[in-house]
Amino acid sequence: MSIRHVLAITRKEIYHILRDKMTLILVLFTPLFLLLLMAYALTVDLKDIPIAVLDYDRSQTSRAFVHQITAGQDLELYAQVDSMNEVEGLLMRGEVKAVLIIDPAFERDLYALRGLPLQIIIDGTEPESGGFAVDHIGWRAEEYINQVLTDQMQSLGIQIDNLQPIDLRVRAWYNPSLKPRNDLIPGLISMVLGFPALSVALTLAHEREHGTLEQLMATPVTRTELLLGKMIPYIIVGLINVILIPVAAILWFQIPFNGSFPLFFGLSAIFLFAVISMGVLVGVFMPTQASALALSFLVIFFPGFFLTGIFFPIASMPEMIRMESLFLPGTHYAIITRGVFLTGIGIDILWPYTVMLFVLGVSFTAVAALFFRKKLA
Amino acid sequence: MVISKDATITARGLTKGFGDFTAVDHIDFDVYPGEIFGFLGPNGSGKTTTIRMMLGLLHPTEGTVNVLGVQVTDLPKDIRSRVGYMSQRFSLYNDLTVLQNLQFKAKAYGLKNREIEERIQYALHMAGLEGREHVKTKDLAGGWRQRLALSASFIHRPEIVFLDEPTAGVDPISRRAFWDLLYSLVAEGITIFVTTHYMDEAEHCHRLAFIQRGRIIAYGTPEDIKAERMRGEVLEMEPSDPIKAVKVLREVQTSRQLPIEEVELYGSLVHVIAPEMEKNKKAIANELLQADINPGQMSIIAPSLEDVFIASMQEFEGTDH
Amino acid sequence: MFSRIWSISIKEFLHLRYDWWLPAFMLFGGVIELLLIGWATSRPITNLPLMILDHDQSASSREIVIALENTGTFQLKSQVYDFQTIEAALERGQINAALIIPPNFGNEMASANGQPTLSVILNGAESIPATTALRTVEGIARDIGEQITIKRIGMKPETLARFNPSLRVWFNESLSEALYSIPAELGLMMEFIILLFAALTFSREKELGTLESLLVMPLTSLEIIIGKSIPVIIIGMLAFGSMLGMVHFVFDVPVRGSLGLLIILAFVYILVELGKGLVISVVSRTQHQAFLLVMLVGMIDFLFTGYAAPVDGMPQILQILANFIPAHHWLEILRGILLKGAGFDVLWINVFVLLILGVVIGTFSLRYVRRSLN
Amino acid sequence: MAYPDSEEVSTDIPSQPIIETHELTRDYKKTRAVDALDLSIQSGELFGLVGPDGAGKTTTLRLLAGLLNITSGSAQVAGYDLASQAEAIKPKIGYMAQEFSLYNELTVVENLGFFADLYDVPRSELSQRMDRLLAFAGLTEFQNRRADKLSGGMQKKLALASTLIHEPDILLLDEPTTGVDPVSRREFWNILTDLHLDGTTILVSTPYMDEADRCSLVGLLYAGKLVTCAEPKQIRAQVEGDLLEIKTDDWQAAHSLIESLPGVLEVQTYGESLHVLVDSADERMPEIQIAIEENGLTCRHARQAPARMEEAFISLIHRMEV
Repeated sequence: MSIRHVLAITRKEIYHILRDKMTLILVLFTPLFLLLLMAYALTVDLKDIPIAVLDYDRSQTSRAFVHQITAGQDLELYAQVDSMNEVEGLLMRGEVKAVLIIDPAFERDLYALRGLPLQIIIDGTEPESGGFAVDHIGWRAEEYINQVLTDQMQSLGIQIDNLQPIDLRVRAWYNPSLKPRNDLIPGLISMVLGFPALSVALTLAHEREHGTLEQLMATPVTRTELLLGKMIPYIIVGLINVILIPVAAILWFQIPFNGSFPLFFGLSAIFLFAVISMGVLVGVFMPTQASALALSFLVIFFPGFFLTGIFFPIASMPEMIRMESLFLPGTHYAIITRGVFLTGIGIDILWPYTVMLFVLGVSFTAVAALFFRKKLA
Repeated sequence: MVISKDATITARGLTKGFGDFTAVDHIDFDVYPGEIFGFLGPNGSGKTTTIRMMLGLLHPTEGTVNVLGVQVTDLPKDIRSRVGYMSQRFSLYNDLTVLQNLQFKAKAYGLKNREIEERIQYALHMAGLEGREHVKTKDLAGGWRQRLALSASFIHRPEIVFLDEPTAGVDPISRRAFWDLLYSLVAEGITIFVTTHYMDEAEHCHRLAFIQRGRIIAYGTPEDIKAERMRGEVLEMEPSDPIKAVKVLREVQTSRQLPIEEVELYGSLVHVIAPEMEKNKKAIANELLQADINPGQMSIIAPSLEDVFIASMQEFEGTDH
Repeated sequence: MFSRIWSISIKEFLHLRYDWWLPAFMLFGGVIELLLIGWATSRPITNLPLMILDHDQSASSREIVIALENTGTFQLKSQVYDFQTIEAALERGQINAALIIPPNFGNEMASANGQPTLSVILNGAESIPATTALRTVEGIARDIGEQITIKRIGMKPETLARFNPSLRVWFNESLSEALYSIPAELGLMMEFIILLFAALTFSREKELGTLESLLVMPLTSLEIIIGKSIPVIIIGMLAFGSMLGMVHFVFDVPVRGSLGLLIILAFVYILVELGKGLVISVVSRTQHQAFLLVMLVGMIDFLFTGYAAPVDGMPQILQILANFIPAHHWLEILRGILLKGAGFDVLWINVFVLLILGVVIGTFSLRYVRRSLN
Repeated sequence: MAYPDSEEVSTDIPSQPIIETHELTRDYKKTRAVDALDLSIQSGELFGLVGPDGAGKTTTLRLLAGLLNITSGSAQVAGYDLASQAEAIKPKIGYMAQEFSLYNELTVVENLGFFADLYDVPRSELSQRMDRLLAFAGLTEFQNRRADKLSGGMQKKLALASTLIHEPDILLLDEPTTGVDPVSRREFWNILTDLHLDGTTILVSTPYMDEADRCSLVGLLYAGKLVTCAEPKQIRAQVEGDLLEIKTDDWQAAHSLIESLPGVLEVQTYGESLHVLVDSADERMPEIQIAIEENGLTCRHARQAPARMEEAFISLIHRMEV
């Protein structure tokens, strides 16, 4: 294993990237650009959710109730309707995310303490906005009941400050406001850093398609040296992003960074080694660049996005898929990024994931080297 | 600007610049129907650029070129079906078989079904690939791939064919068979514009142009060019040690002891170009004998086009810049 | 004219036959991938690891533990005796939430105007499961709270129930995640398949040097483009059909609207994406560049399908931008027809915008492709 | 670099051949590309491999470069067994593939440097060796120019230089001068001749017969078999009869006329002249000239010419096919 061979191939590969403007920009800045875009796109602070109201009661109380519900900037009264087929049309066209139907006996039952006859219909195809509307209507309803009923309750000798006697004290560690962006972005770093793996798979197929591989095979360069030489430039590209991304995340998006940067940098290098060796494995088997992309799209990119626990907790996945996600470097790295960024934990806790990444990287490269025959046919 | 009416190709002041580098520098030439027109020059002298301009693939920065009476800015479709082209870089599909490549070309050039079968057989015969139609193109040897590309460019009965180094890497027998075939095609009125590095093939051309660094330096029939450019006569000999003989005679040339213009190795033979060869012949022989090289059989021959090509290339400040 | 176009399409199909990895991955691989991802992600969030520190050890505290267990959302870790275990587990990310029941919880529950408190600690490092855990605990707290109210103020349970608004969910009765996320995943797969094949059309020929001889043939660039596009359209439709079939039978995603309309609009959408792919394939000089662009464009579009987050929650500029992304409108159409049974009368805006985008992208790509081909 | 004197080439007793094959065979998809090849090449030989297209030239070179598995038979290259020690052979050989593609985005110097690293050329000698090679190949002026900006001839010379950077004992070149103009071809072969005189063993396949003439030994491959293997002079001698070079005003008509004349063994076209093989030059030359005049053609030039490799190749191949 001669370092000089590896460095020769690395230098050639770097020239290949540097000397072609568009490739350079695409290879270097796609991860960062995507992360910025996602960070903005994933800032889920729902407000002014459009709702419609169908008020059968039309009483003074019901009108006040509707006014109180749409007062804040959470919900916006999109339309006051007076028939069910109007409701259906609005929901069908998705113009409103929820519909509040007030029962004719609303005022009467409320004051007679017989209940708060309300009905909410939400658009099941957008559960988040729907759920958001239901929660807010519920809270407003509670406030309204307390205002209206407090004195009446006293007169009946009922000591009641609210219908929810249990005092639930909630604290969210590491992400107090539970803003999804704070943990999604560290998670996305593992997905976005998968991009260089794609390029490695392509460059191997490129050499094969252009006949330069035959030339390399005639030299004493060994298979492992060739593969490592190909991997290093893209690990470097990845590491550049490993520096740029946290800077953007912390400065631009004020994502809390409680861990140590050198640790994060080191662990990211190991992750890049693992995910890029996956790219090499794909590159070794695929005859053309197109098929190399197709396979890396199916094996690296897509699973890296869905199955590594960024959007969907792995614990809730079926057993078989939980096993599969163990083979994805992204799974372990997502835990590392979140751990370093939010929880601020150190190597003493993260070492199992680091070891796992290293094992994955070494085994992928070994298999790739094994199957990368130095023979044309 | 007079465009000769019956010429298939007319180029007037044709120029193409890439940034500050002028690949083709104001060239004029005409090519007539039923003629093999040779376009010769070292690598990088503008041959391929000129062909690309005639195909409408590149737009000239100055001057014009007419193909089949149409000014070539963007070859209209109907003209293109009367033109054949074989590019220098192999441009058939490696992953398709021989037959599939030919079928695609035939259909793409809009041949009718009954014609397609006949023309494919013709092309297979021309390439000598009958019986091997189902072989993948990438599995063919270099020379065979070249012959396939060659026959593919004739499949749609073009009136004019541009061949960019058609026989590069093809063995001598098939090269000759190919040129015999070109002759039979030209007899039917097809016009052929060909570039080649085989100077013996260039002799087959009816008219030629030598191009050097984008400029035409010689133009006419092989005989005109030889007569015009070749001042001395050619002495051919088979010395015992050809390589050493060339060295010795080059020293004589540089030291101007004898008016030798050119000394060149031709395989195991040596060609010496000098004026009044009868008189200088003996002196040249003595020079070799002094360096104990036996000059072997010596005879004064008519200059071949290769002698002329090399002499004129050397004359224009050496080679390859 | 048509025979020439068809000859190019046949050639493209032959390429696919020889490089069969590509169609195999994109079609079968695509469907299997969607199956895998659908199976993994479109299911309710369940068995989140939870730790409970019960200082009270009373009947009512055990009642809460059992209630939490029955929700299925949690997977209760072994019994915990001190706060340090919880702290360590949270740090290691081994649990998503922890519940602490204070010592006198039982008595507070029993006494007339007691103030029972519960405290929940959530692992904010994973906000999505944390929010789900919070919602579930809140649900349990509200149920138990209602029982107390009934006891304390002697209100009949059914009247108390009538104080909670009754909820009805349209178009996705069981609020199954599958009906929500699968259409977006299907849209993503489809778009990547089309963009990839479209980007491949010219970039490969340019790189391998065969484009020149194609341009010399008596084919207008339009004929070349159509010839090369037909296989992509066929593959796109095949991919759409097989994936739709799979999700319908495996995840029983309903087709409540008109299938015919869906297929026609799928065809329109494919043409629009094809236009984008063609521009990518001509803009990039090498296949490497083309594929990186495909990834980039594909990811950007995916963000606007509302998969990761609803478009309404996005910043204003992005919401406006979403209107210019064909994929966004396609998802509206896809969800509209599949889940809402919406017809043309409802979806005409999206269809109209998609058509405009199609025409714009189409003319731009045609002109751009033709200009750069000559 | 001074041209060494040709006398130095050692012609002492033939030592162990540097390349030796025993019934080397390679099958490729139903066809036998190389068929039981027995080749023996001494060190310092400039061995030309010629043959019709598809005769197995490229496959042979790829086998010897260790790029293809051997179907059967065996071979020793530079003292190593090809089957088991292919990797050990590689530092000893310089291989130039038929479609040798340099790295376009690298400059001349960078391409050389790249291969120098792969072949472990000691750093101390690198710059001195590179300058010598650049001068040798006439590329000194263009050392910082990108490979794709060089002309065809210069690219081939750079490709050759890349295979020479580690001063290999053996050079395996697969049609190195295809598509190169006559002037650059001659320069290229002057370089090869100097290397040959320096003692480097060169095995080169070529479609150009004049290049085969410049080899010290020529092997003719036909359908994967080695048909003849001898010095160019001996191969040229295998041409039966004498060669007449005849120029007429219409070579096509003259071609069919002469073919039918008595004593004419073979007629080949070469440029606009005809190369006619006859049993005896003195007897047949006058007969042919008369026949040409009688048939209304003018004979502009007729002489007895030395048989060249091209004629030898064509007649040998015809003999194989008849």
